[in-house]
Amino acid sequence: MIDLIRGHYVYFFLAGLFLIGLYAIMFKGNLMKKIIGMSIMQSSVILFYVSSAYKDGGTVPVLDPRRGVENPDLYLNPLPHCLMLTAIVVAVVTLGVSFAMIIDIYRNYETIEEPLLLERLKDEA
Amino acid sequence: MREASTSPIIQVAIRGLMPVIQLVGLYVFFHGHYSPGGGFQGGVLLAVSVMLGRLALGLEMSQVVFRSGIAVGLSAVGVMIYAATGLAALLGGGEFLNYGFLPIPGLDPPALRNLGILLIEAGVTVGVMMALIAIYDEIVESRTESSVLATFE
Amino acid sequence: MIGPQICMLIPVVYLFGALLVPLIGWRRGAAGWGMALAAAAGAFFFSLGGLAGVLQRGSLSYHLGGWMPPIGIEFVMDPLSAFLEVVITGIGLLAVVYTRRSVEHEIPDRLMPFSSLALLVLTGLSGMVITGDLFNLYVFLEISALAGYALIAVGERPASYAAFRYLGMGTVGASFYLLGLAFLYMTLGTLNMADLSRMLAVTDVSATVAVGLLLLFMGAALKMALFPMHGWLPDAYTHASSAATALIAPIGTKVAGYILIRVLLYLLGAGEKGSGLPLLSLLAYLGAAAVIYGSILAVCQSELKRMLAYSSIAQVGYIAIGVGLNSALGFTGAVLHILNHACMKASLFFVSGGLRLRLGHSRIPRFTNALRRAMPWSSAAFALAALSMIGLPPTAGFFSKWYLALGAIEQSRWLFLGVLLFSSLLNAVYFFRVLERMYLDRPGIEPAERPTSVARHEAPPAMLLPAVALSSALLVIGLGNTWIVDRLIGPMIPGGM
Amino acid sequence: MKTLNRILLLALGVVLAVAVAGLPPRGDIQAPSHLAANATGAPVAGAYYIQNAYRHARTPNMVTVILADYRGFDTLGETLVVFTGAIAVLFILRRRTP
Amino acid sequence: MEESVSSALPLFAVGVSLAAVPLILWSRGRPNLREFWTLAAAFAKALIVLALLPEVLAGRTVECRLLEISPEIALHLKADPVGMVFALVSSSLWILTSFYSIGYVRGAGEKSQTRYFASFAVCLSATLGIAFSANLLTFLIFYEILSIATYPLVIHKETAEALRSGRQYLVYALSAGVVLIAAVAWTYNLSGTLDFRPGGLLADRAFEAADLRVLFLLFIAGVGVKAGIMPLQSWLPAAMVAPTPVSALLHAVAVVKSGVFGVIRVVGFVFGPSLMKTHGLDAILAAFAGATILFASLIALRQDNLKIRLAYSTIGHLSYIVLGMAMLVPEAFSGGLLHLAAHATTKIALFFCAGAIYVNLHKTEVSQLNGIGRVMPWTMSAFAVGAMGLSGLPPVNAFFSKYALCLGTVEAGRLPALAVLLMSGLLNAAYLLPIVHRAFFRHGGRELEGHGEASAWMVVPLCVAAALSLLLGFRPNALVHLFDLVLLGTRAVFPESVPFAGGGP
Amino acid sequence: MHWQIEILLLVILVVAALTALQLKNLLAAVVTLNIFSFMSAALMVSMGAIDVAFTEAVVGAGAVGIFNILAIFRTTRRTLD
Repeated sequence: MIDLIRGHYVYFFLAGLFLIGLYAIMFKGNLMKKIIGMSIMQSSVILFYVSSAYKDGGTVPVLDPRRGVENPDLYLNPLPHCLMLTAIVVAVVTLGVSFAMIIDIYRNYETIEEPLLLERLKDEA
Repeated sequence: MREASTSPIIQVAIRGLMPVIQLVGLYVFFHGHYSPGGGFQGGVLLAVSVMLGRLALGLEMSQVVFRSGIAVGLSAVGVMIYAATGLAALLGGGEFLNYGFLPIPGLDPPALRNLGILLIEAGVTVGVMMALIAIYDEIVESRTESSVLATFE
Repeated sequence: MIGPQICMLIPVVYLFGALLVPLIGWRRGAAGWGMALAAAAGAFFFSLGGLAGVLQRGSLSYHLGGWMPPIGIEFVMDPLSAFLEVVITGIGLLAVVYTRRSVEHEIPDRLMPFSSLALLVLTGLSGMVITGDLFNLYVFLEISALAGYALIAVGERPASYAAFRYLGMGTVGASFYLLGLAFLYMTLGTLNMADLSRMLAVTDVSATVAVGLLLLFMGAALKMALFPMHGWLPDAYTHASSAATALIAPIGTKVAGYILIRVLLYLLGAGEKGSGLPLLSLLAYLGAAAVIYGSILAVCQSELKRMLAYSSIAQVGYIAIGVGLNSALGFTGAVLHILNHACMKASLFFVSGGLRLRLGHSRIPRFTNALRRAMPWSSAAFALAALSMIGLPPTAGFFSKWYLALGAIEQSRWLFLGVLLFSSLLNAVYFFRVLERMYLDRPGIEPAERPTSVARHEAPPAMLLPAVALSSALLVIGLGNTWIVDRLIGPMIPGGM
Repeated sequence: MKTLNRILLLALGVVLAVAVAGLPPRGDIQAPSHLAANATGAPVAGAYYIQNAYRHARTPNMVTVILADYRGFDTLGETLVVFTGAIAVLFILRRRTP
Repeated sequence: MEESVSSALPLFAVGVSLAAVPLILWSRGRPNLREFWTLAAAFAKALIVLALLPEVLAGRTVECRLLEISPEIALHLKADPVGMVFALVSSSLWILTSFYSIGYVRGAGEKSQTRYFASFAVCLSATLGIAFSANLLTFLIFYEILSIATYPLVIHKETAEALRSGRQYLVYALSAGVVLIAAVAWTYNLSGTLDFRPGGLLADRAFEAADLRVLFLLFIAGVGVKAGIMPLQSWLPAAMVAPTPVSALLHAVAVVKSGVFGVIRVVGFVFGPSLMKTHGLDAILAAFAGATILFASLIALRQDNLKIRLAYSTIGHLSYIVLGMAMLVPEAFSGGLLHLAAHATTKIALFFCAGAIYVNLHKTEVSQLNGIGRVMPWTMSAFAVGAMGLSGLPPVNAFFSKYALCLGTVEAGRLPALAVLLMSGLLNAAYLLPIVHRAFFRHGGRELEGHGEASAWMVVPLCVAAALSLLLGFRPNALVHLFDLVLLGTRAVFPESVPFAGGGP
Repeated sequence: MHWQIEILLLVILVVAALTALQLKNLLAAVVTLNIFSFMSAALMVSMGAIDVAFTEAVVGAGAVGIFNILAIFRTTRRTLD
């Protein structure tokens, strides 16, 4: 049990964060809050990868001439880091596009609260 | 936003900050081979410096620094630099993006790769910087109903 | 001589096209559109070449940057992806031809970004199909998704809200996908599909791997709008511009279906490993629910595009059922239906866009039989595609249903057989409703109110021809389906079936 | 509907917890993604990168090498995503000022 | 195994009317030209079918294998004796109907005539396709095409009633198609082939009895809708809103006979008599058919609308054929085939008469027909011939088919079936002959004055139909060797026995 | 690596996430989100992912921060939940 917690506590926290983000997307009425939820969810996935790259006794994946590169155990796994750079960029851009959308929504309906918005949509239809 | 900020503190702070951020951005980009950083981070920093300029100087003045219409096109150019590097490798006889085959004489494959990485990082920097600026500009310049800005006090 | 580089050329051609569009079309949108057309045509050409190459020499594999697969990214063109590439690029080409007039009419002044985004969607979709690396797939997925959100966001007034919901769901789906991929990567240590499937073959499927696969499944299902994760689709398709719908609806959800096929049948391997997990059954049951739900709701709609959107939900269900049957016949039916439905839906949406251009609306209750005289070819294309949707022989739609039915019977899955057949009746109900209005007099209208002569007012050729071409293709596909099934689909049936 | 969603969320939480508990412990150098070769004998990317990045590209920062070279197409895609974002925002918000 | 000849003729027979469709559509502005195409196609079709006849009579089948439409299943046309009977009947009657249609639509001033003729041509193609299908999938395809092509004809008037009937028709037809798809797919799964084989493609295999029974019910439900087997018949009276030529050809010959022909194929060529007997499937079929005959005749008695009365009569007579199939003896089988032809000629004559009366006098109800025999003597004489035939009176051809059917019921030892046939003969007489009586022996009202016969376009075809009925009654083998064909077909299905060993008609 | 610091950071992350979702003032919410992002960057540093951390910091503080505020400027600052 202790081993499980020691080896996995970060993962549990991050799974929790993922759920918090998902919760916000599902249940929050304000579109901005949904976007915040989205950010949280994406961050949790990013952290997930990053923590998976960790090795006990490893150092940052930049060549250290004193250590050499023969033993890969001396460096953290660089692959997840690289992947997450991409994921962060994607997250940012998604955010930018979603902002454009809520600005457009606000321009058309003068609200970004989902319940109000649905009401106005129904009135319009 | 659209108008220049009226607060002198912001004016001065941002004007002082802009070149520093730009310098850091360029450093981050060029030093990406050795330390954390690279094209994307450099691009974001450069973009942020321009955005801060926009915030401080207002829409009209900042056009002198950087005209907003050309950002998207330049962003395409940035990505194109990247893709063209890949294509050049293809024409040099290797696979797409295989920098070892870049048609530049006198360099061994590792050096070519080093150079290739620099080239594409440059592409990324330009692409990201311009794209972010474009997003900013579009958000700021898009027409709004008059009532919208009034809600923000 | 068709080398493996042809795999890489398809997305790269789209990519260059998308980049050149803003540069060329900055002042004049039409020039950008011309660039898009050229790129789409080029990609179609290359995908045909790729298909020919795959038929001649088996799977093609291209190592980007010259790195061997587990190290670098690999593009793989096997029969399945070559086939889907042709579908995507073909529909993409027709859609690009179609968009110009439609965009100029519905969302003026935005032809340039539209063309660029259209190519970006196609880049993403074609890349997803062709890549052999699961993370690279995610990147392509995001490219196509982002461009898709944007395309959906412009149209009628509620479009941006519909697109926002699409974006929310899409982001959740992508996050699920990424998280699932993290689980797989952490337990199996690789991102390459071929490598991963070899690893799965030698290791036990642990709970973590199962959950990872489940998350991939959910991510793909969200993108695919599989019931009950379809919430974003009807609004998105209804309110977006016709051109955007015509581009995204026929191929967008299918490519998500492709991910499911890849993950569930190829990665996991059909047969005993696959049947150990209940994912395939789950897929089939969700598909059945989707078929019934989508069909019933389609019957209730009065807006043509919305009806088509619900029908899309149902049709995706067919594909899900076919994949979930986990048999060669079901798989054949599913893949054939991907092609058929792409053609049918594209044709139907093309026509609905033409109606919006000429009539200014696409509300079913307001159709009159003046349509058949004003727009005879559009009406005919619509009718043919509708008959195919219902599944009447000898159109293509019949044959995918035929294979699915054979698959269901083979496994004695009577429920799915019943669902398939019942839904074609429902399809008939909602399509004949439209056809009746298009072709027949409405009783109850005084003869005096009837238009005596209706001027021919057909959609412009660029919008009409794609629809007519696709509708006629349905007949060709239907009659030539054996060739497709034997030569194209046969080689892609996963081992173990 | 809302309750159903809550139940689904909870179920997802349980599923995630189970899955997470089955992952290799964090920091374990024996985790499959950190090994030099996997069960089928194929090289594992992470270790290969560490050992070869400098040799191949004379660049000490391994992440940069992976980003730009080994997985260069990912990064091209990433840049394209950024570009997509720019075009998307342009498309959504552009209104010709009258 | 039977000999077969490869030839494209069956394909031409199917395709010739399809080829006429674009021509008809193209010449929509010129009615004369348009109808020329229809007639040309009709004659061409009949000639092609006749050209097939010698080979088939010589005991060879004429095959035309087109492209494969599903692995190992081709779009395959084959002219065998049974198919030839149906093809001959429908193609020859199309000529009559074409002439009649021209008179009818012009006389009644129908709109959308182009659509009418085009749909008609498609229907005929599909009918011939059904007749010549060599396997179940081909059959299914043409069956569905026929369903759809008939729809525009049913709703032709585009009134609210027509639309309602059209919807009803579609629901029935498409449901049937769906059920048939299931049945065909299942058959394929069970046997690995779909090729029709005399004696049954499922015959020499072992199956679960329950499976087989469900499969059979699916088939019967699939083809039974078109064949008007109760309780699936209600679309047929409703579809009588269509113009009379449509009712005449499609609802007396093409569409409903396709259903019955489907039953023949299912009984003789899919399941086969022996398999049906072992699993007791014949009893199911016979029960449905018998009930349908009685109920349809009873309901027909109460109808006042002439066309609807004829429609119920059609339902009854279709089930004669089905009942014949269910007997599983050669005599009844040939009787059924003969009745397929006999009912076609007689019923088409009756419908033509009803249409002529409508166009000429605008009368649709039986009760309005007093005395019209004096105004339209030719028409009503033809009607009398048809009515006699359907009542089972000699010397009309339907007498012989009915006789053969009765013979078959005795042979099979199913006396209830015999009783049903005889009773229904009486009922038929009871609802048809009074019309003749009314027409000739009662005095009509004043409004009949000044009216004569309908146009020759209509009267000649209906007289020809009646004459044909009589001719075939005297000489069953006249003109097209119908009787020989029937015998050939029967022998193929029942190889051991010789039908009419005790002397046929 | 110090697990105490890590747990502290993780708890801050969760708290920041929940706070950002609860705040009625959107401006405050996005600022809290910036804190969240900064803390996650710190966590990444503690796990040795300096590249990612740097990117996250640049993006979270720079681009996303500006976009967030911009979006709130263009829409509204208050929220019902």
